[in-house]
Amino acid sequence: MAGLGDSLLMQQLPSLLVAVPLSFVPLLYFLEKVGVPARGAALAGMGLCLLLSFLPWVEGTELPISASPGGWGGLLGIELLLDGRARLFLPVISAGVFVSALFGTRWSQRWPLSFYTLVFLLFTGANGLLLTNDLFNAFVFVEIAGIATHALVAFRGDGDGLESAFKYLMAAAVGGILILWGIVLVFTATGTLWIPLAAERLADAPPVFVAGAAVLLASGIALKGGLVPMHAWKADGLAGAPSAVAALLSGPILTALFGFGLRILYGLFGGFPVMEGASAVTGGVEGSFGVLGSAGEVRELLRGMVFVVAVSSIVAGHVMALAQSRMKRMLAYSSIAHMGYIVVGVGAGGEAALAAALTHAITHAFMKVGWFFVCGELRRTRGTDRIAAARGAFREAPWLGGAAILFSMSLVGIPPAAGFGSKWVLVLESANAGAWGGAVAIAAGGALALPYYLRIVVRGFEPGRPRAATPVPWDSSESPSCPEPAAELAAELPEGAPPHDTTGALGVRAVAILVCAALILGGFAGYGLLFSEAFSVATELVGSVL
Amino acid sequence: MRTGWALLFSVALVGCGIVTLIAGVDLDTHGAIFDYAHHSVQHTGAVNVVSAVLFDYRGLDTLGEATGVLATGLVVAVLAPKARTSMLSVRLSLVVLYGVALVLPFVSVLGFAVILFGHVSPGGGFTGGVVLASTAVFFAVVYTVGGQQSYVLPMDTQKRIENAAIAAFLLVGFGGLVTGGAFLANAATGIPLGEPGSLLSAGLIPLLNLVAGMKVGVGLAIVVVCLFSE
Amino acid sequence: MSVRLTAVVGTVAGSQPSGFWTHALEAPVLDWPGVFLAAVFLVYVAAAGLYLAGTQPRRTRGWWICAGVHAGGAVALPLAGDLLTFFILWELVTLGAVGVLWLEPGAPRMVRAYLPVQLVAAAALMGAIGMHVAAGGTLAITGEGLIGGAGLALLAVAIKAAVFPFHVWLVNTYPQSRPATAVWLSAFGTKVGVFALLRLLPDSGLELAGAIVAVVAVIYALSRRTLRGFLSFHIVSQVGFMIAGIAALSGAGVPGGVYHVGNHIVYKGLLFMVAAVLIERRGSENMYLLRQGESTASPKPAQRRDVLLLVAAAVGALSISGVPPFNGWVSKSLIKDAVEWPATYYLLIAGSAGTAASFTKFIWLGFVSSVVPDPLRRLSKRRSGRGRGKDSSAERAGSVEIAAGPEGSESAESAGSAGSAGSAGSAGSAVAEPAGRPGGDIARVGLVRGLAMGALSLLCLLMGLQPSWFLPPAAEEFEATVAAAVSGLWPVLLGVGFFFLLYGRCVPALERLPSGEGVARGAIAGFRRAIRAARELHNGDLRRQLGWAFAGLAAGWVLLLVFV
Amino acid sequence: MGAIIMTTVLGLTGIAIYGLLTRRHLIRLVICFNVLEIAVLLAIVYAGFVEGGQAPIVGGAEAAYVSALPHAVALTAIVIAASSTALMLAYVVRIYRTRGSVRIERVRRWRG
Repeated sequence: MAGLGDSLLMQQLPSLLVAVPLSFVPLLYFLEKVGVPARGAALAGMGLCLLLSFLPWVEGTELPISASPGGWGGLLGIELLLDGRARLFLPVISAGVFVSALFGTRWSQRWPLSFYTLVFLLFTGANGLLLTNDLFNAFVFVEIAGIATHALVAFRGDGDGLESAFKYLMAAAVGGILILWGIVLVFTATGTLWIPLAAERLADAPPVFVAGAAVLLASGIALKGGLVPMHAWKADGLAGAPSAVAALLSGPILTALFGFGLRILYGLFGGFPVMEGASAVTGGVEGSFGVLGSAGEVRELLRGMVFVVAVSSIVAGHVMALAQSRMKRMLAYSSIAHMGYIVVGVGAGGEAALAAALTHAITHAFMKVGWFFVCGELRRTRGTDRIAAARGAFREAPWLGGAAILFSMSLVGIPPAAGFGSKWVLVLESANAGAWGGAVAIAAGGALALPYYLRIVVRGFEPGRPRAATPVPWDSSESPSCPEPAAELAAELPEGAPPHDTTGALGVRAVAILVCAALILGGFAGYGLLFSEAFSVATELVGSVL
Repeated sequence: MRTGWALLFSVALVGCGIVTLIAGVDLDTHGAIFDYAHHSVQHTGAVNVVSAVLFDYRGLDTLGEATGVLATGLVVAVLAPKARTSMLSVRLSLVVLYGVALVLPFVSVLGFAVILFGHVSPGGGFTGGVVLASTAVFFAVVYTVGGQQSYVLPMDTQKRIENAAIAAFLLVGFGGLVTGGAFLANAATGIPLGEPGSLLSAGLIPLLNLVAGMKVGVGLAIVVVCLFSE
Repeated sequence: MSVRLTAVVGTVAGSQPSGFWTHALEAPVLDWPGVFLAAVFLVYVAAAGLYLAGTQPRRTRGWWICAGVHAGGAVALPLAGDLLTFFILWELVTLGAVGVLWLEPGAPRMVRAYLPVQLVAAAALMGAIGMHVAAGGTLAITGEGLIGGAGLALLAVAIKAAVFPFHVWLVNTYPQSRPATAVWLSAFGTKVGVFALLRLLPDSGLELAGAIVAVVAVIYALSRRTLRGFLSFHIVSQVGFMIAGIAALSGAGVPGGVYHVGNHIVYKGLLFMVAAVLIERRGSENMYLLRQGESTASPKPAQRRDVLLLVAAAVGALSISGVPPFNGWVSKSLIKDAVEWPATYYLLIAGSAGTAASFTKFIWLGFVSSVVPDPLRRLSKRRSGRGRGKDSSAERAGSVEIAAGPEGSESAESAGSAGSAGSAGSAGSAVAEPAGRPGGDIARVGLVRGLAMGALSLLCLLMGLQPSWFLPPAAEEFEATVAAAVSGLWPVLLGVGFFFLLYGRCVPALERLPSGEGVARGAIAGFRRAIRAARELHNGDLRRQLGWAFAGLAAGWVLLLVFV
Repeated sequence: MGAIIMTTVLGLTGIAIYGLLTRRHLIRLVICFNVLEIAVLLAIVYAGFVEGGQAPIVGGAEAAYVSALPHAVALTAIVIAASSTALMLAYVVRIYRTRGSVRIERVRRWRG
């Protein structure tokens, strides 16, 4: 691999990471016109993108890699910046999309071209969101990812999916507008959209302006990410989505959004000042939050707000998840809680806490993706994602049960799975930083979380099947109250499309689930690796801002 | 949501906005923005600075939004049942039919003109694309008879154009990458920028304008016509 | 010496090892309490495994895996050298027990009683470790305990060790599981909690509290009707002794307390084994019906085997009561010598007396007579209370049913689990249920089970006769003097006297003791209501969802503007 | 000039938020969203405004131009908003087909 680091490929890697997934959008179309099946081509393309996303990890790569489409640089044009944070998250996004696409074979059977086109658009959006160093470009990518995602949610075309898609779209669109408002305020105050320059000029801006921009950007990201009190749409938005799409939404999209949030927080506002006691080498970070109040009380207010949001997300997420009878809704609420965990780590300040938050974001992506796959398998065999219907499912497919147990352990934070490590460090670090509420909430979160996962696992291992356990065609609606145009849809089914998927694709889905399981187990074994990387990345991130 | 609460929240947010704006009343943003107008001609050869910004400086944004339209068209086409419309089965009078027939060619030409001269005069790919889309919409509204949808172009061709436009955009991008050292590079590829103000100037911008115009025109046409046919 | 796991991984990655593992993994601590306890756990695993091997129905592979995880975590936990390992093993103990309980008949109820509190304990432990680190502590276990988060650690220990107000999970799970399963479970969980007290909070100063727990729990134990409910409360009581010993300030307290932990594992395991055999053979778990069942169901009991069982039961009873040559005497004497305050001392004496009284009851009801001796009542002859020999069995069973406290009524709920007073009573007769009733255990190989019990009995004797083999050499030598024997014996005599003279008089009062169930039920109901309210708030209205978002935005913005 | 535009922006925002929170008709929600978007677009375009500036078509003579960047950004934002709106309308139409009404009560099946 000698010389790779200086090659054009590496220099332009950020552009390629956006352009290559995008180029598969027309490519798939034309390939299908000449008879190449979309699914194979799409999986090959995703494999290529996965390879690309690992390139920054090649020995000797010098980060950050900055590329600018058009070659104009950040001031005139758009800068894409591949820094340590992006290097950490890129493979997560790519792998998440790849396994989701593997798992989504069920969807690909009906409209393979549209499905994979939208997945590639989502992929583009997520990668771009992670890489871009330009405020408005970030808005464009967040909207592309959003459009692709809720389009996928609506894909099934039945009433429940549409309701979910509509709610999702309204929330995401309003979130996008809030982000755009924040961008406008920053632009008005600084005259640039390039984040580093804006951060520089923001230091001289009126504090009221900075406060408004910070609040609007934070609210927009929180609304898209689903933090209390902006979380209410999330379970509704995910409940009607196909499992593979829900996995895409909770894995890659949330990860990219978190990456974007970090760039805004650290790149634009200089990050939270490090709290007393947090292990930080760099000392206090003086960013634009310094404009807000030199006395420090505003910062403490900001931090207090962040902790309130985080702790209430944890509590509300877990409590609501306990109350659910459907798996997807339960998992969606659990995502809210886990976003709360991550925000605690971010708010605590300090490198170790930030690194813990980063690693938790990664592990959360994989364990949530894995759980959604399990949910999808259950829905395939049982025709519904009701928890009560899972009875006996794991008895029939013990490997699925094993994977479910593993994912649950990881989400709750029980030792042999990867989720434990990040949770452990989050508790230690947030306590270390004096964020008692956050530490206690994270520690207690597991106590709230275990029962609802255990409920499914136990139900799955119980003998017997639920009543009316015949697998139903995937496009029939479960809701008797909707006069569903199922017949209408069925009439449009292309010739030869099976009413519901046969066991032929089971192997692929099993591979998808087992990949996630292996990642989670391996994540624990390789925790030193993962964590030390995250740690150094966080150091670099904080250091590069200074 | 009760009216009182809604009023409270909207008033509170507007109040925050007022405070923010009052604080920023003496901000001089314009001085801080990069002065594209005095550099774009040397940089890109385009007289229309907005086009220069859209298709050269910030080409990635444009590419992104074009794909957004593509995604929208895709979903709307999937969600909408095809070739059935109840909304457009109204019979229109002869005056309308002939009037539109008279106007449509001019509108199309206008659309192409706006696209092709986008780098030297007000207009550009988006604007022209919307004009083109409007011709398709006119056509669909007026010439749909008896619930049977009619198109300027067959749906399949429209999709092909749409995808070809994205592909062309990307090809220009990759071409810039190979020859000019940056994705979507324009002048850096060595392409002659021509004399500013002439039709064949501004390097690749006219090409991208055309591509984007096609893309937006076809994409919006698909979206609107599909929504009609619901 | 710390095991630098990351050093290996980090070299592969070409990066500096840092963070998660490096300061986390320490070499095991091989001090006396840890090694002693691990060894006793190991011996007990062998004995209980032997016992279970002689039990029908055979446990499934999943059951054994869970049981193995439970016991394995407990064996390794005393040796843990750092808090991370300690926490992981603690979790394994909990999860193994959860798995075992799930695979029992009547599982949901038991798990509901067990899991939530244990999760709270785990969370509290995690929080305590976090606060300890935040206060500047390292993750290594040094013997000085936590320097921060003592309150949370105390909560975790109290729950895990089933200290009195937190004992509900214990008395609602062990008596409900199958008899042989209780044999396995009884040894590990609570002892882990007590050991955590030693490791995390060596200076807790809970001497008096432990003694109070010992007395209160023994009073509850005296009032129990079901055999394993009775034994379970005795676990709580003995945990009180252990805590008093470990928290005692003078030197011999810690060895005494830890030795008591080891002793207790052995003799309480033995007693649970005896209880399992009794339940199986007599077909009832109601202590008052043990003799009755025998007379009708099996007219000709195998006398020789019964005698052996009696011997095992007697060894266990004598050990737990602290009668001189047995092991309980040694550890109890050590503890009593170590405590500082007279009040603690006399409370412990009272606890010993109560223990002796209740185990006299155990032997009496199990092997001698089904009637509680009540000289006062026999004199007055005014009331024909329950438990009188002249009543017909049906009447007695009925009165048992009526007077059954929370324990009895819950047993009735969990019909189908191991034999219970309620089900026997509602049947209207004291005739033993068929030996092969669902959920019960029956002997497969009597010899194997006898072997297990015999081994534990011998161990009881050995630990009592040769304490110096087990106690640390540095600790104060225990001297088996006549004075020590007398001081061990007199509370026992007091207890035996209490049983024969006063117990029958006290039973009605004892059985009216309040139980903590109401609090737990109230907490659950409150939680349910909170969840319902939260669901009401999330009513799926899009406008409400957006409204919350705008409200959050407005609140944050206004707050910020006010401060800026 | 600035005061008028800013008043318009704020007024539109207030109206849009109020409408989003109170209207029951889904199409009206879509309209409110559009009004919100238009307010932002106005603010964006105004950010590049300069008193007496010409449209940014470079002529021969040296002159003051309004900044082109906000214009380009606004164009992009418009297209994105149009995409979102089109999708919303498609969903509304579809919801009307499956649920028989476009009242907001009809999209409350997911709850709790």
